[in-house]
Parts: sequence; C-alpha cells; structure tokens
Amino acid sequence: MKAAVLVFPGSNCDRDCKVAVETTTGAQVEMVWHEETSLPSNLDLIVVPGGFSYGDYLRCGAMASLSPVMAEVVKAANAGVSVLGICNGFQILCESGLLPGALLRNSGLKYVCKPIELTIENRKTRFTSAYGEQKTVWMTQGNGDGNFFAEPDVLKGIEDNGQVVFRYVENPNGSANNIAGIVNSAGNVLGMMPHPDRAFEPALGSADGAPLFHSLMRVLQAA
Amino acid sequence: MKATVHIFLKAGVLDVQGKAVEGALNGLGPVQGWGGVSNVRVGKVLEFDLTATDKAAAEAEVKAMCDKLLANTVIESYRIEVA
Amino acid sequence: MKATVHIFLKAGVLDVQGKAVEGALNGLGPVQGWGGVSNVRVGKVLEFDLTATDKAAAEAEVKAMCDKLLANTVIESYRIEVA
Amino acid sequence: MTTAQKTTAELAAEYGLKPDEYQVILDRLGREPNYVELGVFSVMWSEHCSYKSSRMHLRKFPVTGERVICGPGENAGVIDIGDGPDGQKLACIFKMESHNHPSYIEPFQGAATGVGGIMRDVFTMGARPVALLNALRFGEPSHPKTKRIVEGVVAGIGGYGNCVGVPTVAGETNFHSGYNGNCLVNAMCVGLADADKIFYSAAPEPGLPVVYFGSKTGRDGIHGATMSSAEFSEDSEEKRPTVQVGDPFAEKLLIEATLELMASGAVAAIQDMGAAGLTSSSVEMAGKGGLGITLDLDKVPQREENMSAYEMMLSESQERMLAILKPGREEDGYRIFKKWGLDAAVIGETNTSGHIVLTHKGEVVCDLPLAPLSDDAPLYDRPWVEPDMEAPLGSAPSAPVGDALLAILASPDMASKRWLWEQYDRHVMADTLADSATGADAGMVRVHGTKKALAVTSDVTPRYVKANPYEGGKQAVAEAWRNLTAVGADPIAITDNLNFGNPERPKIMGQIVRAIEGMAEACRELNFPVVSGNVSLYNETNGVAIPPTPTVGAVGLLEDYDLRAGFHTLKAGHVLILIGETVGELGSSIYLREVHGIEAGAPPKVDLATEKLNGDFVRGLIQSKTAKAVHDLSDGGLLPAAFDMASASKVGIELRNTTGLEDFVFAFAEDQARYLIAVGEASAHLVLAKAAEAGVTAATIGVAGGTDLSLTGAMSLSLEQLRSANERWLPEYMA
Ligand SMILES: Nc1ncnc2c1ncn2[C@@H]1O[C@H](COP(=O)(O)OP(=O)(O)O)[C@@H](O)[C@H]1O
Ligand SMILES: [Mg+2]
Repeated sequence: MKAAVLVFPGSNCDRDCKVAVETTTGAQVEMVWHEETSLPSNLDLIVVPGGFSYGDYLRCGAMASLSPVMAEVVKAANAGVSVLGICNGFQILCESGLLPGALLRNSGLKYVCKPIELTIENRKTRFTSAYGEQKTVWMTQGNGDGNFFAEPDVLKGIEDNGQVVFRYVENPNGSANNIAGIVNSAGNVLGMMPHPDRAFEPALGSADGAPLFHSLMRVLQAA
Repeated sequence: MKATVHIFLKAGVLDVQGKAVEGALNGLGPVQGWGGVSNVRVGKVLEFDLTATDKAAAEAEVKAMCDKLLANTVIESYRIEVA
Repeated sequence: MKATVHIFLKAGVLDVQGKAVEGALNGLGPVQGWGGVSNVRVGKVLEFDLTATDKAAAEAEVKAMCDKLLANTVIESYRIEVA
Repeated sequence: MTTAQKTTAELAAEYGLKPDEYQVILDRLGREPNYVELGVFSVMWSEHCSYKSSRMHLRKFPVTGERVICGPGENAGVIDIGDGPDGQKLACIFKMESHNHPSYIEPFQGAATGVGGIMRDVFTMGARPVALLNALRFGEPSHPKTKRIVEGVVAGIGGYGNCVGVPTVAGETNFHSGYNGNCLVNAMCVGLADADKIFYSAAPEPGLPVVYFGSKTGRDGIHGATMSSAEFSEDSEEKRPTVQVGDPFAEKLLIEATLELMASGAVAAIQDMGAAGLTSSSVEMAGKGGLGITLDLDKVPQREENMSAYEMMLSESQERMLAILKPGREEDGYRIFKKWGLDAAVIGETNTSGHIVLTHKGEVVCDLPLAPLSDDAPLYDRPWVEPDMEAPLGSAPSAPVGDALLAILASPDMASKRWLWEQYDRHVMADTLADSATGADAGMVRVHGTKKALAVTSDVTPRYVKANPYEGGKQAVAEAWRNLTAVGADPIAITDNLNFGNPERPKIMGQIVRAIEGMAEACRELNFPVVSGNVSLYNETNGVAIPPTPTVGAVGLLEDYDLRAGFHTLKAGHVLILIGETVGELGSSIYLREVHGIEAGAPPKVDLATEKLNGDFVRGLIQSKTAKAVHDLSDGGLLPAAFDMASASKVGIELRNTTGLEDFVFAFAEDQARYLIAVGEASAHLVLAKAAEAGVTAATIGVAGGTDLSLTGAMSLSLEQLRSANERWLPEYMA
C-alpha cells in the first residue's frame, strides 16, 4: 500500500498517522506539505491528520481546506483514492466539500478528551470490512468542535445511504444522530472525530483502530 | 476601504454558545439586578482594510472572501458593510 | 429592546485570529482575484432581546452585563448598541 | 549618548532597584545610566532573573549525578536516558516554571503563556516536548474569585497545550484559603533530544549573526503591574493593557522551525525570549560566552508603531527566539523561517567588546559592560528566623470511618479532577502509556520508537510544608520519588518550583531556607539531583503569604515499559499487602482537616532510609511482575488509596485492620514510605518472606473481590456510592 499523510501548519497528529499506518499495514508513508501542487503518484490512501491546522483560528479546517494540496486531494478523491480524515482532518474534509455537513462547537462548549465507545454502523465500507462481527470499538477522542451537523434533508440522505460509519454509544458533544464518522456517497472518503491513530496497539489502551487500516489493506489485496 | 463582516449561525443551527450566555445572564440577573434576556445569539465580527477603492468592487471582493473562507454557508450566514 | 454588543481585543493586544485570517486572505488573493487586506481584527458580536423598555436603563443593564460577564475587560473592550 | 531622560535613585526605585543597588550601578558605570540602561539593569537584577534572595540557598541542592548532563543554569536540565533505537544517545530535558501572578490577573492568558514559556525553555535546548504537567493551587472554593480563575486557568492550559500538540499527562490541584489572593500555576515540560545535539545559550565566538525569529514584538508585558480595566471608549485613549497573549499556533510553528534549524546545523547558540525578552536573552548569550553584542533595534520585527528602544528591550511578547548562527548560515535560516511562516531578521552581531550596545534610529541608546550585569548582580543573605511550626498532635478525635471516607473523597482536594483533565489532550503523539485518567501514580510516555518510557509526576503537600518546612520539603521530594517508584520507574532527577511569600520577612525567608534544606537532604539521600528549577517569591496579598509551596516535578525512567505498574489492574482474588509501617501519623492530615476542620499537628516524619528501602523493594516486585497493582499512600492515607485502586480497577476490596491502632487511625493515617500492592494469592507468602528478609515492614491486609470497599468491623460502602461522591464535587462546583 502506498500512503501519504498531509502536513499543514499546525497539524499535530501527522506523525501519529504515519506511525499508525506503517505499524498496522507495513505501508510506506510519505509526508506531503500543504503547499505541494501535486501528490505522489499511485497513492492508495491519503490521510488528512488531526491537530490544529492554522491554529483552528476563524473556523476549524477552513484555512487548510483552501491550501494547494487540498485541490489535489479533491481530484484524487473524485478519482476513487481512499481518503481518511481524522479529527481536524474530518473538519477539513467537510470544509473542502468532500464530505457533507459541518462540525460545530461541542455542546458543552469545552474541549473533551476521553476514551469513547463507538458502534460500527456500516461494516461494508473499505474502512471497516476487517472489523468482522465486532459490534463496538474503543478509541480516544480529543476535540473542541466535534459536534456534527447537517441540514435535515442532508442528514436523512446520509442515513438512508448508509453513510454513517461510526456512532457514539454515549454522545459526548451533541452530534446529530450520535454521528462520529461518515463516508461520502461513493464510500472512498471517511471522516471521523475519534482517533484510530491513537488506538492501534494495546499499550495505547486500545488496538481497535488497527482493523480500520487492515480493512484498507484488504481492499487492495482483493483488487 | 474598510470592511465589516458579521457572521452568525443560521436559524436552523443550534447556537450553543448563545444558549449558554443566555442561561448565564438570566441566572445572574436577580443577583446583579438586570432584567431577563432572550434570543441571545453569538456571532463573529471581522473588520479589515481593503485596497479596493470602489465600493461595489469592494463589496464583491468581500462577498467572495466570505463565500470562500470567512463563512461556512452550510451553517453560517453573513452580512457585509463596506465604507 | 434589542441589544447588540461588539467585543474586540484592546488595541495593542495581540489578535492571533486576525493575524491568521489576514495571512490566509492575502495568500489566497492572487488565486481568487481579490486585493490585499490589512489590519484584520476578529471580534465577537452578541445580539439579544431585553425586557427593559427604557433606552437609558437598557444601556446601563447591558453595560453591567459586559463588565460582569460578556467581556474580559482586562484585554477586551466593548461597544453597546441598544434599539 | 543622547537618549535623553536622566535617571535618578527615585526612578530606579520605581523599577524595583533598591538605593544600594542603584549605587552599585553608578559606581560600576562611573556615570548615570540612561533610561534604557536602567531598564536593562532593573530586569536583569529582578528577583525573577537574578534569584537574588534564593541563590545562595539554592546552592545547597545536589545538582550532579551519573545521569546529569546539564544541571541548573541553562534553560532546562538535561539527563542521560541511555541509547536510542539507532544507537544514538538519548537525553531527557525538563523544567518547571510558574506563571502565578499573570494567571491571577488574566487566568486564561496567564496560564496559556505559562505553558508556552516552559515549552520554549525545553525546545530551545534541542528537545522535542513530549509531555506537559501542571501543578495548580487555587483559593477556597467559596471565595468569589476562585471559580473564574479555575475556569480560565484550565481552559488556558488546555487551549495552549492541545493546540501545540503535546500531551498533558499529569498534575495536581489543591484548593485552600491560603491561595485566595494568589493562585499558583506551575507548568512543567518534558522533552526528548539526542544527547549529542544539545544546544546551549553561550555565544561561542565573535563575528556571528544574531537572528531574531518568531512572532513580532509588541508592547506586551511591559510593566505587567499597571493593567487597566478601562472600558471601550470611542476616542481610542484606552489605557494600553500589558497582558501577554499566547499564540499556540505560532508556538507550534516555532517548535518545528527551531528543531529544523538545529537539524540543519546552522545554530551556534540559541535562547528563547522569556521573561525580560530581548534583554535577558541577548545579555545572557553574550555574557555567558564572554563576548560582546550589538543589536540594531530598527531591525526587530515590530507589531506596533513607534515602539521605543525601552519598550522593545522590555517587551515580553510571546513565541520569540534569539539564535546565533554559524558563519554564513543566514540563508538556511531564512528558508526555514519562510517555510514555517515566521518573522525573522538578523538584528545584530557578536563581538569581543564585552559590552551590549543597542542602536535605535541611528543612535546608540545603550552601551553597558556585560560583566557587572551578572557579576555584580545583587546576592542577598536575607535575615531569617525559624519559621512557625506545628507542635506534635496529641490524640486525634475519632469519627465513623464510612462517613469520614465519604467526606474525604468528596472534599475539594481529594475529589476527582476529571472535569479539569478531560479538557487536556492527553494522547496526542500516540505515546501516552499513563495519564490522569489511567489509575497510576505518575504519567508515562514512551520514548518514541523504543521500549523505554519516561514517568513524570509533580508533588508537594503544602499543609505539611507549612506545619514544618524542613520535613515538608523532604516529603515533597520523597512523594515524587515514591510516585515514580510506584509505576515501576527508576527515579532520576527533579526540577522544582519554589513558591513562597515575601522573602524580606524573616519568617518567610525561614520557610524558604528550611524547605530547601529538607528538599536537598531528600535529594541527596535518594540520589535524586535537582537539574532545573524556578523560584516565585512575593506571593502574598495584604501581608498574607501563600502556604509555602515548593513544587517538585520529577522524572523517572523505565527501560522496558512492559514492566510498568498502575493501580487500575487489580483483579478479584488478588491479595493486598501494605508495605511500610503505620504508626498512626495524623498531624496536618486530610482526615483532621476535612472531617474535623482542624489544621494542626506536626506532619508525618519522613525517614529517607526507609523510603529508599521500601521503594526499592516495591520496584523490584514490579520488575519481577510479582506486584499486579501498586499505589503509594499519600493524602488521606490507606482507605482513600484503596478506594482509588478499587475504583480504577472496578473491583471491590475487603480490608482488615491488622494493627493495634483504632480503625479511623489505621484508615486515614498519613505515615510515609508506604505502598498498597496487590499480588496473586499464591505469591503472597513469598512476598512477605522476602520483605522480612529485606527488613521491609509488610503485612497482608485484605483481598480483592465484590463491589464494595470495606474495612472489617468499621465500614462497608459500595464502590458506586463512593465513586459518585468522588466524581461529583468538581463538576457541580464548576456548573
Ligand atoms: N492539574 C492537573 N492536570 C492534570 N492532571 C491532574 C491535575 N490535577 C490532578 N491531576 C491528575 O489526577 C490524578 C489524581 O491526582 P492526585 O490526587 O494529586 O494524585 P496523587 O495523590 O496520586 O499524586 C492524577 O492522575 C493526576 O495526574
Ligand atoms: Mg500518588
């Protein structure tokens, strides 16, 4: 598998994502600077990492979504490349229009960092096929703006199309329909607030993030 | 020219900050001696200077800035003043 | 009555958001076709309804709210409009 | 020199210089300093920069050891932690610093900039910050200011650390009326570096470019005391506030740029601009190098218009660095600063003059010999007397054990701090093995890419230090050592943050002297050197000083993190063994204060030989995987510790009083050098036998199982009820 992790000014989970992908899949991961106007060739996976791109100033993910590299990510996503946005990455994907909806301030108005239980709502996606029969997973979460919002008709569309991939067992932030992660309608772009990149081996308290990366490998091996 | 942009959450989006401020103001009211408040909305305001010198052109520029960056029209609406 | 409160950082206090937004707008300018901006300041705006019916009383109330809760007067200043 | 304004002793006094201090300046210069020069002297000779009241006592600390690469004197302490994955030598760099006063004035920004400042001390030496801690002391909960300060400080710490992307893994939080007028915010940062690539501040040679990079300079923090709360007025004659505002995004860029610049090989010396900004950084770099320096202030990146030389030199704008580059390496610098979007400029040069010369708008505005700034810095042997101390406690009043436990667990100091640490990102960097949520006595992060881990903790028990500064000083160090031991780490070194009242009062000075002596003794006996630290004095309001609070921040090392311990790993059937002797110390205890409202009695004695013996024994049990769960006994004694273990492990504990002491004494005594450990049923006998052999006091006192915490014959309560008492207080208070 060939993967890239984007680096924006203020990204702070870029290395975490690289290590997580490399540890779980053995893939080679390239770091791609936000000013790049092209992506490495033949990528199988693009990870948009968490952190505070541009300090989260103005609106989380807004400035990063306008960077040169994101124009390339949009093209790659439209061409079917897998794109995974975690936390700030999810916010960036929404801001760039690759995913519907937006992430609002947490309903408690505070940053919340805690381990969180998720149900896997759609185990047929290319990001979840390796979860087998596992019903719920644990990952940690840390954000101030993880409260997913979409207009009622958009939300209905997401639900009806099976685009909800992860749901919170206990809603930590007011997210609509307890949504923790969604895919686009084509199924190749996943955005999620919890961090699989902080839950990929037992020493970190949970290895439940690892099957997410294994799933992507599986898709490739099948192809 | 000088631009002022007001950005608020759209009507259908719950303004949690506004609700919290409303709760706090009403909670303090009896102690501090002010009356009740309602419909609190919290938004952002940006002020900046533009190089554009023509009002219509400036407005068009600021509108583009809002659509592109300053506001997220999925959740926010904005109001522009140029002077 | 209706109150509008604008809250900005005082002059001289570093406006980190303003700095970042200015950088982003100017960076995008050549691509998006807008001119340069400067002196970007990002503030908060609150709007709410008051039960007070007298303008002077309302202003006094809102001022108290600002001093007590809405603004951090160590670093922020505010402007009130009541109508 | 034309920089007009003449200075006088009166003006000097306004800037905090005593008449005799001003006289030294006149004698050394042979003339009156100008306004800018006086500013330079006043900050360099401030308590904060010169440690004039504490320096001669700080010398009592042991500062060397086999693992110490660099002790106090640089930006942070450096210790050797062995080899890395590629054979390189690894170093851990750490320090603690206070931001007490700014946090009281503006809690959010004060705390945020405290976190930013301590990180800069660490990465300026070449380390990537990998963990943050914070030790917080607030006024009593009922004080009208407390809640707002808690809210702001916690949001500020989280807001800064989370954004930069360094996990906040541990800390401590106390509430006491003694802090009503002076909260304490002590922040600690721990970083990792290559031991062969440590960067220092001394300028190595003349003729090198001096580069400023980071954020622009504004008027922040100049004369921090004169802050206004003037309201908005249309005529913009508002009084300029001087609060420093933190920009964590800029800090993140600064870290990346600094580390990249260092890796490029361009850096000859480097220093962050902390307190006293450009003044202390330039004076220290040139002074330590025995050189001279010229700065052209017109080149300094400025955020505001018409800044004077004085303002630029005294500004405490955040997120700025000063580096001396190797010859001809300016281009490397500019490339890197541009990449990270930072302002930068060559603002000066090193030379052999032995002077600091500043020019502004074509004029020399300051020309001072560097030597007197450091050599003649005031050093005071302030008069001191034995501080007030508590007499030994007679007999303690009793109370029903269950009620007392509920009251203790729900008390502000003992209540869960979840509300607070859930606002901190504790997992970024994906190397956190233990954090505030874990159920372990210290935070723990992996040394990236290795099996090693660093354990970190911050400790002091102010009520003990107040009751007996010497014993309390010892106890602070011993508790930190114990907390590291309890997670299986080898305790290596400490940093400290000495928070006290006005040192010009002999009793306060006595607290400082005695606490330092106690700490120093513990450090010597436990082979636990002090490698960095910070002193914060004058923490008092209306003549009322804070309780003496010498915070200890400590670092330990695990060679193999698979051999770590916590107290969340208890399982039904485990046997509980109490290590250490319980004689029933209740002086200045949590029990007395929270149950009976009594703050009195000598604090528990700390026997350092026993600490070492018991701790080494427990660490051995962890390393041999015999101990399945470990918790040290501290605030509140045995029963609260047992609650922590049961609650974190979600299994009950049944204890019995094996001593002749009354149940409430057994339950809540705060005797030192004790641990509660859990072992498999089969190994319990062996552990007791080994303990006897080693001369360690040990007794089987219970077993794990069920869903209650009980002390046979004295109390039995469900974990559920206890947990809710423990979790409820802080969120309800903050609501
Ligand atoms: N200000 C804080 N920041 C981060 N963690 C904190 C803070 N205050 C308390 N904690 C965490 O809460 C837990 C309990 O704290 P404390 O009772 O002081 O521990 P101990 O007595 O074992 O040293 C610890 O994990 C500690 O790190
Ligand atoms: Mg402890």
